[in-house]
Amino acid sequence: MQVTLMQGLLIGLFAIISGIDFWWEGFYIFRPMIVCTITGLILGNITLGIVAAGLTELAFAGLTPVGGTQPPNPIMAGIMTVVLAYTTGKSPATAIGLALPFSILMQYIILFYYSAFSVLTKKLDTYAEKGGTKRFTNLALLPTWIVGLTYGIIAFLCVYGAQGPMKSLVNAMPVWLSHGFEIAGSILPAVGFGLLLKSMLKARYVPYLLIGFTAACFIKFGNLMPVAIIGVALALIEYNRSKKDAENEKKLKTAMENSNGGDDEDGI
Amino acid sequence: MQVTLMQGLLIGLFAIISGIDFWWEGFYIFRPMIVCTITGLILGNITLGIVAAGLTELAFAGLTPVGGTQPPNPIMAGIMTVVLAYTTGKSPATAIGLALPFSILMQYIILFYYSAFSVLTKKLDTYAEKGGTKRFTNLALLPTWIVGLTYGIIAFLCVYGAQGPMKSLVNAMPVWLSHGFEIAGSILPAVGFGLLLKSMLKARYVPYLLIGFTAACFIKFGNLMPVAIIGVALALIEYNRSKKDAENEKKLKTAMENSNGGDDEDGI
Amino acid sequence: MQVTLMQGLLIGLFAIISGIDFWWEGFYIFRPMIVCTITGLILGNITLGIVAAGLTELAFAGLTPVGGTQPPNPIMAGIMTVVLAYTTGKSPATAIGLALPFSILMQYIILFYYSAFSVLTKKLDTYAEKGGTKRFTNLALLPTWIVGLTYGIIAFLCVYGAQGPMKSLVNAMPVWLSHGFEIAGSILPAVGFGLLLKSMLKARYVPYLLIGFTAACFIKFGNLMPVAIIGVALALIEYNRSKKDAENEKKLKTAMENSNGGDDEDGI
Amino acid sequence: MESKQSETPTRGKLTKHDVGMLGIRSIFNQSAMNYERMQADGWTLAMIPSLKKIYKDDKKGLANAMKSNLQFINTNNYAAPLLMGLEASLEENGEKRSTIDGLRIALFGPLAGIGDAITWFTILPIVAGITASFAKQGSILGPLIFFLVYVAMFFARIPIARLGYTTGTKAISKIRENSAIVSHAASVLGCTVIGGLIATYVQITVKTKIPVTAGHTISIQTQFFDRIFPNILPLGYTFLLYWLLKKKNVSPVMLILVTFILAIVLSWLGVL
Amino acid sequence: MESKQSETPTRGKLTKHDVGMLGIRSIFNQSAMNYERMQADGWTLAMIPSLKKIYKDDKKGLANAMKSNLQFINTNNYAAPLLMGLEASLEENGEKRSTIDGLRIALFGPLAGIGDAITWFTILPIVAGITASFAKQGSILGPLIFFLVYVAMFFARIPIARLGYTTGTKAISKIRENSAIVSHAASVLGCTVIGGLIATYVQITVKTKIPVTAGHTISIQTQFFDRIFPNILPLGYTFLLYWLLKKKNVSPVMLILVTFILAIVLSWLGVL
Amino acid sequence: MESKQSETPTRGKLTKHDVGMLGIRSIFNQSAMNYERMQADGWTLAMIPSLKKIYKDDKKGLANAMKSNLQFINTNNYAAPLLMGLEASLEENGEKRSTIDGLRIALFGPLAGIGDAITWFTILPIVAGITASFAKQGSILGPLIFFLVYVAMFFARIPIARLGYTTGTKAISKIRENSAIVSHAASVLGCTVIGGLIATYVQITVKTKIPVTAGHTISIQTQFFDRIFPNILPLGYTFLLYWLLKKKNVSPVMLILVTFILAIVLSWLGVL
Ligand SMILES: OC[C@H]1O[C@H](O)[C@@H](O)[C@@H](O)[C@@H]1O
Ligand SMILES: OC[C@H]1O[C@H](O)[C@@H](O)[C@@H](O)[C@@H]1O
Ligand SMILES: OC[C@H]1O[C@H](O)[C@@H](O)[C@@H](O)[C@@H]1O
Repeated sequence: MQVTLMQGLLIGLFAIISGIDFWWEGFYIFRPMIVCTITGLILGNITLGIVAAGLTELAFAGLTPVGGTQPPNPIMAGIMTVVLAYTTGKSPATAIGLALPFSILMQYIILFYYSAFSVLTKKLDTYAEKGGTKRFTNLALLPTWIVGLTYGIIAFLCVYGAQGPMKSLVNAMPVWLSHGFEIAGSILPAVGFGLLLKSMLKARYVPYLLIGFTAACFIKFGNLMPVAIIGVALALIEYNRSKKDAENEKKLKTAMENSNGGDDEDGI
Repeated sequence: MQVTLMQGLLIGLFAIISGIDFWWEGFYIFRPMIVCTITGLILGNITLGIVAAGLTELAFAGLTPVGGTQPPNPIMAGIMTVVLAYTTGKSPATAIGLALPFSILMQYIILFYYSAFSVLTKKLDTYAEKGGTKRFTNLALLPTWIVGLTYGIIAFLCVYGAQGPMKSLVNAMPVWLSHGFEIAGSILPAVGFGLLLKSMLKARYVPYLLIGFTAACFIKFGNLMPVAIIGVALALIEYNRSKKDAENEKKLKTAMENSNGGDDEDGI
Repeated sequence: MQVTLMQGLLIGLFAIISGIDFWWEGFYIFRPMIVCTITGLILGNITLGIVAAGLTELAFAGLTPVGGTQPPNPIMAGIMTVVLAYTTGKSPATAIGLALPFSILMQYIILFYYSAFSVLTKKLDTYAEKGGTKRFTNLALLPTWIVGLTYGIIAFLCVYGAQGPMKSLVNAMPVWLSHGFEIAGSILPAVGFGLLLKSMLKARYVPYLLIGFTAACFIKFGNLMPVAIIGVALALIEYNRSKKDAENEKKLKTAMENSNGGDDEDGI
Repeated sequence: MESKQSETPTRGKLTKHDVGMLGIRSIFNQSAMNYERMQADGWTLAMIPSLKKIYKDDKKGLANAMKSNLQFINTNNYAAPLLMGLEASLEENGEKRSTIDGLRIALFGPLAGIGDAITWFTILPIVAGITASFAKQGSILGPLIFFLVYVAMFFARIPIARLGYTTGTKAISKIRENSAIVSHAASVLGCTVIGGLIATYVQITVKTKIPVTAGHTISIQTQFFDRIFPNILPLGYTFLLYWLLKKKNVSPVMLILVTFILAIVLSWLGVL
Repeated sequence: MESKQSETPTRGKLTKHDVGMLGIRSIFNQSAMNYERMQADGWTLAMIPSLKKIYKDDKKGLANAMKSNLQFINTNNYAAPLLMGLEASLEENGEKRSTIDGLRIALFGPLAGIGDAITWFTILPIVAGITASFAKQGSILGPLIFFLVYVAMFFARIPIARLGYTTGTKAISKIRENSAIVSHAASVLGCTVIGGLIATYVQITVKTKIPVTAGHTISIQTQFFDRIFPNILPLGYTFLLYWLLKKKNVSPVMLILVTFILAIVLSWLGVL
Repeated sequence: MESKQSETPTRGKLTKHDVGMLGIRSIFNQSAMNYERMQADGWTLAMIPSLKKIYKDDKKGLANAMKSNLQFINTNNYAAPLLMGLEASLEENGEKRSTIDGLRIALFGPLAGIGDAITWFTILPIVAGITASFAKQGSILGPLIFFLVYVAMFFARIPIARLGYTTGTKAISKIRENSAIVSHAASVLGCTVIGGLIATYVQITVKTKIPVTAGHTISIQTQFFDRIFPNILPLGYTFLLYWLLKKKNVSPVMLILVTFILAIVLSWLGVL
């Protein structure tokens, strides 16, 4: 099957919208569950879209942008999975693998933008210093429009403009390369967690990290709830304890102040 | 097989004894393990009684009166399981289901008594105020005799007096109704636990509730020992800690008192 | 197959070396993994040795000398497993069982030495009091040489000197006896743990013992890491807490000292 | 000390036998069970001989003690003798009424939680499980062992009562000081086990399946609730009841009734 | 108090509607995401109308506040409105700049950990898992439920912002006092869940097998690493990255690149 | 400080090489192992060169130190160099005898528990498990890796001793202050792992089956003990031994003998 120009344009438009949604993390229409469904709808085969939505969503379940990392792009993955299944007639499950390079291409572009947009910070500082809210707003929104446009163009090109070449490129990609990307995707969350730890981990929190890790290793369950609940319990215990400590310290301080202290040099 | 008058009377007598035992929670001869065995003995088929005892005891394992709730009655369940298996020739396993309505009937009666006996409290107050121990004793024991008698009558009627009608009533009961009772039985402990929590749960104990719940969800074991041992460990840790806190506070208080305090208004 | 005189002597020599290694717990060449391999090498069938090494090492995995206990001896077990498999042609797995009596024989001898060497302590005290480091050293090393020699002699005798009688003795041993030894081996660690607890367990550590025990009961894993990591987490939490307590107490002490205390008799 | 002596000039002393009998009498704890104040009447009944001996001719004091004991109480029946023994020792020693009543009220809840967990939810399933293995094969050993265990449990009330009494006698000053700590630790244990009880003994399983395509359905229970957290419905329902009991002052009978009706209706609808 | 009044004589007051709009505007949080200071620019953008209303004609104060908000921040996007609401209430009340900035900086890390665990690693897998069951069978219910959940999540930003705001307003003195405690408890929770995240979401599996004899091989993963501790490689790699980020000041982009190259090379070598 | 100087005017200083050699000499720790004071004699033997260098011509001090070292000690052999290094640094610094001896005595027990858990019960099973996979298929890699690991472990005694020494040198004042805290934390860890060890390494399985009817039997182990709590017999037996050792002062040899006899008799009776 072929993708028509109209279909290509519509998909490009949807890519702009969902691209901005992903950039903002707004309504989560950037997840494959929605992307695939809408793409299927545009291509006139919504059932294909929905089935692909289920499969692709699960495949991308662990691939998140936490801690400022970028996973393989879910929008391009969603779009191309449906498009490739539609054009090549392959099953959606196979199409997920074929769509991966497109997904990774977009991932790189966003990574590049993360670095590139750093150049705006100086200018924004100047505006802020002058309290120029109008110009600040315009400049701070600029990246969003750039990103949105990029999504539109890339999506249109991949879907419509370069159907033939893309197909052959996909077929030419060696297994070890795509497998490498796949692996990278499942290791990448480590960067995000490393960043989070950088801003949170102090020596006194190491025991809790160990407890969470060990609990997750040995409690077999489909989500993080059990670990989270253990964490809530431990946090509440610590909260009550610290509060009590704080009260005591206050009392102690009062006591120390009252004892009009000449020898205060011993106190810590 | 038919139940003779003599057998009916003997079962009634045993119902009085075990009924009072259940009311008092004394020797646990009210559990199906004993009730079925004795009923079997009276009916002259002790092996039937023992086999039914094993099955019914397990079926009623979780049905307890904790926190002042009333589960489906184990005595009537035990008696009727054996009697119905004996008279209808059905297997004990089937008979358990048929006995359920009798069990629930008795449950209701006890629930009614729980409410009804509230009327005695005023009178007992009066006796207590006058230190009238004799009259207090007599009145405080009255409910026991009423309950015992009720058990005897109901058991005799169900076993002997109303063999025929009971059988047809049992057969007429729709599945959804008996299934409904069954379900209610397995939800009812929640009331008991709610009552216990009402008298125990403060904000600072929430973490322990969560830990116990999560532990029980993921530790697969036939009884509550593992959770109880975790609870003991946590309680001991808290005990040692609180003791240390109390000592420190005492020291602190001494210190504050010694610092002959004019500015005490800051202390808490 | 027969063991030649030369081979017997070489095994005896190796028994001296690995015996001293076990006495000192130095290089762990006393473990069946090494003992079996070397014995196989000496007998000219290293593959047999290596295979036996894997099997015997696993069989002796839990048999350790912790807390000053003595397990069935791994050196004699290793040597005799290979020797018996070599001479009788039985499989290494069977030979492990046949080697057990030799292993237990050596265990007894070491147990005897543990008691016997107590006689040296008085003499060593005297040397120490006089600061006689030379004589102290010589005497303190004596047990090592005695033990080493014993290993050599016993090993040579069992391997070469008493091949025939040993074989018949082994065959005559009733199953319940060797099974009894086996059982004893798997209960014996309890003595070591009892000794450790004797020197560590106070009331306040009971909760941690319970947590470790329960965790190990329900976490299925091949080594103690999970429990150890939970232990590390708990120890760190307690460490941080105790440190905070100590600081507070220090402050409190300062406060109490400053309040030039006439009424100190109330303080604890 | 002097002030106490003058207050209670004639307090009697319980013998070891008296305290043992108190343990036996704890059997009366539920003799007048009712929804207004649960075991309070039976509790007082059990205490009467001890109180009489302690207060001797002090009619006023006895009446006072009886009245105070008639406050709402509901605890586990094997924990009751412990608390009774403790109370007896405090009464004997002439502690203040507020201390005695305070301690009883602080402890009955946690002791109920712990006691229920031990007796109803640990000992009973163990004994039932083991003896049922025998009984199901027709062996008399099943009911026999069961009976012997619970006879022993009954007579355990004697040493339990004595334990409560001696703890009280030996450590009255400590208890007064530590009552907050003991009740705190007991609550920690109690709440932990109640958490476990909720997960184990409350069972709600939704049967509804949503048809998605011809021949395919999706189970609300296994594919929805069980994926969020195991036993999430029991936890939720228990907390709903707790909230109704605590904040809305709904009576337990009401909740039992509603639970029954709900169960039957939902069974009829095929939801449960 | 007086000193504050004089300092900030004309602080404006936000209405309930303003705070709700602040929640909606929190959507701008990532509008200028970049590696230098992550969400700082978007964060400030979201805060602008609130700040303008609070500082009214105080141009100087507004400029000051905007500049302070332009410091590095990176938090979860559903936690952001909470923190924004909190900050707004502190600004409104004329708290010291150092208190406001200190609190924001102390909380964004823990809130990122907790928020990610809740939204990315608990809600998303639950919702994805459940709706995928529908979708895989072609039912439109799958994407529909998914969409509705996340629309609801979006509008939850409004009450979340209000929660942050009222917490701040009601409890400013408490928060100042307790900020250390709250951030401590939040870090405990955060670190526990990150421990769990590492075990669950970082996956490294060595494929290499060592041939020992003809026909027999030994797997490095299952017979070596898995016998030491489950997920030991993910833990080790995450700690390596943490160490590089914290002690060696390596940039995250660098680490992402290296991870990619490593993954591809090791895939090519057949190790991963 | 002055007072110390005058007390120990001539204390020598150990070089890095000396401390390394102390680590190597820790191999002598069990050279005269006996039931009266376990490793004490070997411990002293290992310490001799260090003590000689520290006390130089102070014959009296040396003799004193040697005698003090001859007190009962029994610790893990990889923890020994740590403790030896620590002790050496304290001796060198002229700490009070009571501080030195107190610290050694406080730490050897917890270190034994932790060290055993790490070396005997974690490293050994891991190494044995992995290398046995190779060996069972006849590969020389099995014994080879095993040997190399333990050679490395042996030489680890050098850095371990140095670690103990520098910890001591750098932190003598801290250690004196914190010794109670360190030993407390060590005991927490130690007791946790011993709890795990009991569950894992003590094995008692009752074989007796009770016949109930023709052809049907009930297993005491699986249908009785295992239903109460897993590993309840090992826990019980260990506590029995603990009690005998602690309260009844029974000697370990005695307990080993009794255990052996019991095991053989019960094997003969078919109980175990
Ligand atoms: O980890 C915190 C935070 O980091 C980035 O800013 C984004 O990926 C968010 O989705 C995430 O919540
Ligand atoms: O829950 C406490 C207590 O409640 C009721 O009084 C009875 O059902 C007892 O069996 C139970 O122990
Ligand atoms: O348990 C401490 C210690 O006890 C004995 O001394 C030896 O068996 C060592 O191997 C062990 O580490």
